[in-house]
Amino acid sequence: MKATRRDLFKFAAGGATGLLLTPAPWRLVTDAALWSENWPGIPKPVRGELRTRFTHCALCPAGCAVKARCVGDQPISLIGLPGKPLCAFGLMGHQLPYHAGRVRQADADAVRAVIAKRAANETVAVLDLRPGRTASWTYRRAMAALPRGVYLAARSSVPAVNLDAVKIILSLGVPVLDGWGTPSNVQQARSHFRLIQAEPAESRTALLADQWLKIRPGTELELVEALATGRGGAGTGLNEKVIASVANELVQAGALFLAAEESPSVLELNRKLGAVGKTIVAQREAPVPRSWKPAPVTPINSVPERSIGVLLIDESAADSYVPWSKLEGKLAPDALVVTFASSQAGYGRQAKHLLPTAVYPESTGDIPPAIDSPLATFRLTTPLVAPPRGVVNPAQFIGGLAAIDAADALRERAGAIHAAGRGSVCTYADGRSIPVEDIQPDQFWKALNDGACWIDEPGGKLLPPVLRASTPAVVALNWEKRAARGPMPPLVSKLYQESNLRVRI
Amino acid sequence: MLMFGLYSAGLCLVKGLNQTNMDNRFAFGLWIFLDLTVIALGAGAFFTGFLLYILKVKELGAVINSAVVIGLVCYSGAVAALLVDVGQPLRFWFTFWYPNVHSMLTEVTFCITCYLTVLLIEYVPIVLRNRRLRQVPSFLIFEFELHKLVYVLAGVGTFLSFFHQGSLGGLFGVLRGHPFAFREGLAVWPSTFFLFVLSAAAAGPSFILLTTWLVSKISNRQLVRPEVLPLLGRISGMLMIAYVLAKTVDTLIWINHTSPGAGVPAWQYYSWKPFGTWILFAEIVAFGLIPALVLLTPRLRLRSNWLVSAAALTCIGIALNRFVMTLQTLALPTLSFDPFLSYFPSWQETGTFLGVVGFGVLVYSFSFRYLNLFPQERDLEQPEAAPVREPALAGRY
Amino acid sequence: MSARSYGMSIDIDKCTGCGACMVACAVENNVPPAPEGVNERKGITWIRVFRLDNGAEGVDRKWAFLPMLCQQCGENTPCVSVCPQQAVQLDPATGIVGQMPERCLGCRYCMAACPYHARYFNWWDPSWPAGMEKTLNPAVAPRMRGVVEKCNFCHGRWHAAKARAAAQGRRDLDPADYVPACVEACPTSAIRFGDLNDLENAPERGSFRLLEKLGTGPKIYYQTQRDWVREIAAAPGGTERAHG
Amino acid sequence: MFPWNYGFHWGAVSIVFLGAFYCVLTVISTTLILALRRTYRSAAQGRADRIRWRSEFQELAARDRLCRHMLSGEFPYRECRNAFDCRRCEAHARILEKRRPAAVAETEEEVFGMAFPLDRLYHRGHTSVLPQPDGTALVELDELGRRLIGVPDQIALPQPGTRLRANGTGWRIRKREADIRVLAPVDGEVVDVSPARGGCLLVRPAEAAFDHLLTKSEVRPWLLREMERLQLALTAQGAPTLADGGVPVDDILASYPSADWDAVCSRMFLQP
Repeated sequence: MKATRRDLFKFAAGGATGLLLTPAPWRLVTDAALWSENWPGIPKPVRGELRTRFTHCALCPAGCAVKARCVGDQPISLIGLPGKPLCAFGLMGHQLPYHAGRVRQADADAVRAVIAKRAANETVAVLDLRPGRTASWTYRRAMAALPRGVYLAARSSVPAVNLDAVKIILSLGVPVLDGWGTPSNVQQARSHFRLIQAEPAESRTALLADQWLKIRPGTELELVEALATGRGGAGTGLNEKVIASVANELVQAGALFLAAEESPSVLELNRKLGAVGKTIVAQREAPVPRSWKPAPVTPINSVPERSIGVLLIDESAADSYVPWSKLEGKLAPDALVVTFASSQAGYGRQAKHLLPTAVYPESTGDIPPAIDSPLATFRLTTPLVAPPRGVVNPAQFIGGLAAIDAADALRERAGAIHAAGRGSVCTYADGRSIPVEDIQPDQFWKALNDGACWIDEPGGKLLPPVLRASTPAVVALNWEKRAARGPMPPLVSKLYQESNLRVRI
Repeated sequence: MLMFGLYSAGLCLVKGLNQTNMDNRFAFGLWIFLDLTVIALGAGAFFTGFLLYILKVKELGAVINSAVVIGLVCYSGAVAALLVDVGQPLRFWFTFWYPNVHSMLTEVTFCITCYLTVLLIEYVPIVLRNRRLRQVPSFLIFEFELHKLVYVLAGVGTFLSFFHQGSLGGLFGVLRGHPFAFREGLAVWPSTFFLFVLSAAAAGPSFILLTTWLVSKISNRQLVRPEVLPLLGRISGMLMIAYVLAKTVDTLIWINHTSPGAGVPAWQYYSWKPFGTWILFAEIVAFGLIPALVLLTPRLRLRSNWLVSAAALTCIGIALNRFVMTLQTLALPTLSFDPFLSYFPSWQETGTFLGVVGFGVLVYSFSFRYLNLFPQERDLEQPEAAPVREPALAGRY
Repeated sequence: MSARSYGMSIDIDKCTGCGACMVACAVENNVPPAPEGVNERKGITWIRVFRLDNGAEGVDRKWAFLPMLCQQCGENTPCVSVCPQQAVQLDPATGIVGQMPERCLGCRYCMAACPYHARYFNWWDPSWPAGMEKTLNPAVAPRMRGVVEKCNFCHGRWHAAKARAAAQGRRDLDPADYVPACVEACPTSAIRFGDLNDLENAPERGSFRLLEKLGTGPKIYYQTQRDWVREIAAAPGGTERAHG
Repeated sequence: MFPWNYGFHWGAVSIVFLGAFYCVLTVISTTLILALRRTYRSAAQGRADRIRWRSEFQELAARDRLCRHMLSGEFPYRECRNAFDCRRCEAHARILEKRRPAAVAETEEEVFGMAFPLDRLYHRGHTSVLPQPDGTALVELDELGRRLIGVPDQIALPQPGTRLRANGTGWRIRKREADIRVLAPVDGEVVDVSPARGGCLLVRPAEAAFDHLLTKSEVRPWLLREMERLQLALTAQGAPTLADGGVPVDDILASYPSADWDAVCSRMFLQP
């Protein structure tokens, strides 16, 4: 017994020492370390040839030019052009297709069949949340073709702002410094305009503005009245002195008014202050083919109650929203609501069907001129990555309802622009700017697809915007509102979650 | 409790440290605090050994075994907690492979591992003295021979302990980024280095005193001669008073020179509730000076309840000091625009903590049950029977 | 190549707190989006924009935004000396404090040492939504769980610039060739980057550094014309109007 | 850690630090190796028994280590320093010279009704030695020892020719759970063995010096002491005290079935 036990120990000890002399243990620890270095589940970034491609950011109406660094065909980072930087959200645009709440599958054909059946004898309405696109024109043509088609635009009249001429801005809750205009333009102009923000909430713009008028919620128009007439305004919660001094300032500087909701009185005041025609002008659109027969833009307020049988909402690119409460009343009792979106966040909650759409930078389309560009522009956003199977192109879908083939709409319009022969096209790859007449149509089209922007020539006087009846759209969303309503790239967690730079609403 | 501890630790190892409530500001939490405290309390092992084998204070032979076991328990517990605490436990050996000799943590790691081995070796004879094991002659002889060499180990242990106890203090003393903890010092070591050595040496005997008292209460047996505990108390008291004095001087220098030098007036630290100046007072006076004085007053020292409570106060004082050094340091903001943070350990952390404690208790009680931790115990058994008379031949002597 | 000392000068008054730098940084350096339930205390943002306010209430309240990143301390760098295994090193050639994640033990001692809280620990396994890993930057390796990481002035870009310089037979790299992602992305060009030894990058007069008195020699300089901002930013040790 | 590791640079600090580290390592390892070598050496020299006795003697409670001369009242208090081996004890030698021959000419002590014939010498491990005319000596358990064990379950006697060492293992007895090593009273060589009466050996002593064993007048006080210890051991087992004055029954175990006999015997046969 004793002997064996001792032998056992001897053996163990000898074995241990022997093992230490063999490379085995060292090898083992080294391997352990290596394993801990490429921990399971850590993706290996794909290497490959680096390429640069250009497109336009479709996240907001600013439509900034984008320079994409790609490995093969996969963009790995986006950046603006020199002097035309992107905002935080534009920088992560290439990751938008991977956002968590994305809807990918739906039975488009079934939905199409249902709509087609009802379209025969019911009112079909399209709600366009980003008017002025070629897609918008497709909708208008389709609605014109349908027996009882109605085209609803979130914003009826789209005024443009001539920032260069602006000396002072009084903004009624417009996020001037947070997702309103083209970041670079606003940034450059910021040095020469004074910003007065009238807003109940403590928004970023309010706190970065030169002056913040903390008014009571819903008293924007009262403030306008008070400024216009010099009377009243007690309801806003501001004292008369403040209002008087502001009014005084405005009169002297010939200020510009911006309103979150379009209203006649605001435009009226702008006109009174001489802003209209100088700093606030009519939005100009790029030429469209004469063959296109559009339906008129129907203001939502003038739609009869409970008349809409089928409501199609294009959320694939949304700059402004019509509150659901305003839409609800217009719907017939058994109305069919279909929304084209990539996530449930927006109207998806109320719609019966949600048809998944491609998101930037998968989608193909054009971006209407930015609010701060008085000149007409034409810019394409071209897919940097291929859209997943099963996504629907809203323009082609709705065009299809009226037997309109919208597949080539963009190209047709580009043709029309080229035919008009005005303006010039500046290509981003080489930064050159060529007059349209010096270049062939197909070169023009190719240039636009490789990242170029057509800009109308400055000539011609700036027309005052046509005033239409007010529409209840909520325009000019700041990024917090966008984040709440629409899809956002996963990395927004850096801004909203991992730091308290921004506050999710 | 042990199971729960293992489960929590397992969670932290498998799922990662997101299980804890630590964060980027509170990079250290309950565990580091635990380690520092436990190691300070475990200092009894080296200090008793030092006194007994190097300075030949024979009376301490009564508690040396118990001291060694306590030391072993504390250190192994601390190392276990550390292994859970680091993000990549598989890489523990990197510290030995690529040591950055300027880092206090390197020093700590090296010393603690060495000292743990020393403690293990010192523990071997105690184990081998078990009656059953002693039946094996080779064990018997080995124990005997090893015991003759134990003073060498005691010497090494003292050396190692001195350095890692100090380095543990250094850990925070060198944090230039935290004016609250940063101290200038002698040579390469900040003053906290020496303060920690002193405080650990002071706390060690107190903790042994405490455990001995506790064990004898629980087992209601008399384990050591009555004069031993007061002796421990006296040693602890003398060191404690020295520590308190040193600490006071250091604090004054810090308040008037070091901290303003870093651009922060010292009052600012204490403007953050709940860490008012009371914590400074508690640390130095309530849990420092008072027990020291009690332990140094012979009359009080001989009253066991005074003695024990003073020892307890000392231990609490040291724990408080470690708490201040670890958690308060991290809680205080350094930049003007970062907030004062508070931190509360998650149940996984607490579980691991309890697990370590449970492990300690288990090992100690097993050792107490099967090994002879208190050699004097046999001598102190009181015969309950009446002295034997011998009726037949009574009055013969 | 002559020894450089790269640094930044940040104009607080220009910063609008848009967060472009934070996003660009995360994109460039393959920092994953946060898992559920992560807050600003456990998140990973190599550069983080802090929000200061002047403490006033209502309409008088003003904001300032202060981008905070690793300050690349040049003198007795707190994190370098404490790392037990040389996972943090100050590169004498560039003055950049480098972090080696594959060497890091995850003891977080460096985080405790950093007065700027500019170091971040991987509390979670890095994970990207399905498909998003395709968008990772091949120049930077993602970090594993349980290690510390921080800003290194886009080291990948520095290597690339060196490679280009070498390819063109230049010994020195062209300043325009090496620009960190945050600098490139800043819409208001509030962040300037360069070799502090060069005259054009030398910090302007009146610019200050954070916690200068600690004597860690940070290489990030800040400017502001607003007194309250300077007062808050320059003051060490936390104030009541802390805004995390 | 090693000069060839990445990131290693020679510097005062690293040299000092690593130097210290390696010193510590060497010290620890040499200590261990030394201990092991000595272990093997002493094991080879078969000094196990001596060492065991030494360490066990240290383990004995102080009151079990009393000097025989204290028992016989020549010292007020004195603990034995030579592990009950009076042959090297100069104090013992001195006392023997001073001591006048014992007046009492009794042939037998009778303690608690146990007979301890004085023609033999007693070892404190409860063995007795009866020198034989032919120079050998008869070694067996004494009365108390025998009564403690009663009828042994099993006896392991050494082979004739085995060398015994004083205070080393004489023979082993199993009784109930108790495994008792009976300490050999003398150095010598076993000539003959018999299992009778709890085992007895015929031993040829190495030298005929028996003065480390108890004789004549020392026997009674020692035995009284032993009875005390026995009682203490029994009471420690929670057994009722010895029937006062009553002569212990023949088989003490039988009368204390509950007692942990291992503990009692180990106490009485001096093996903690």
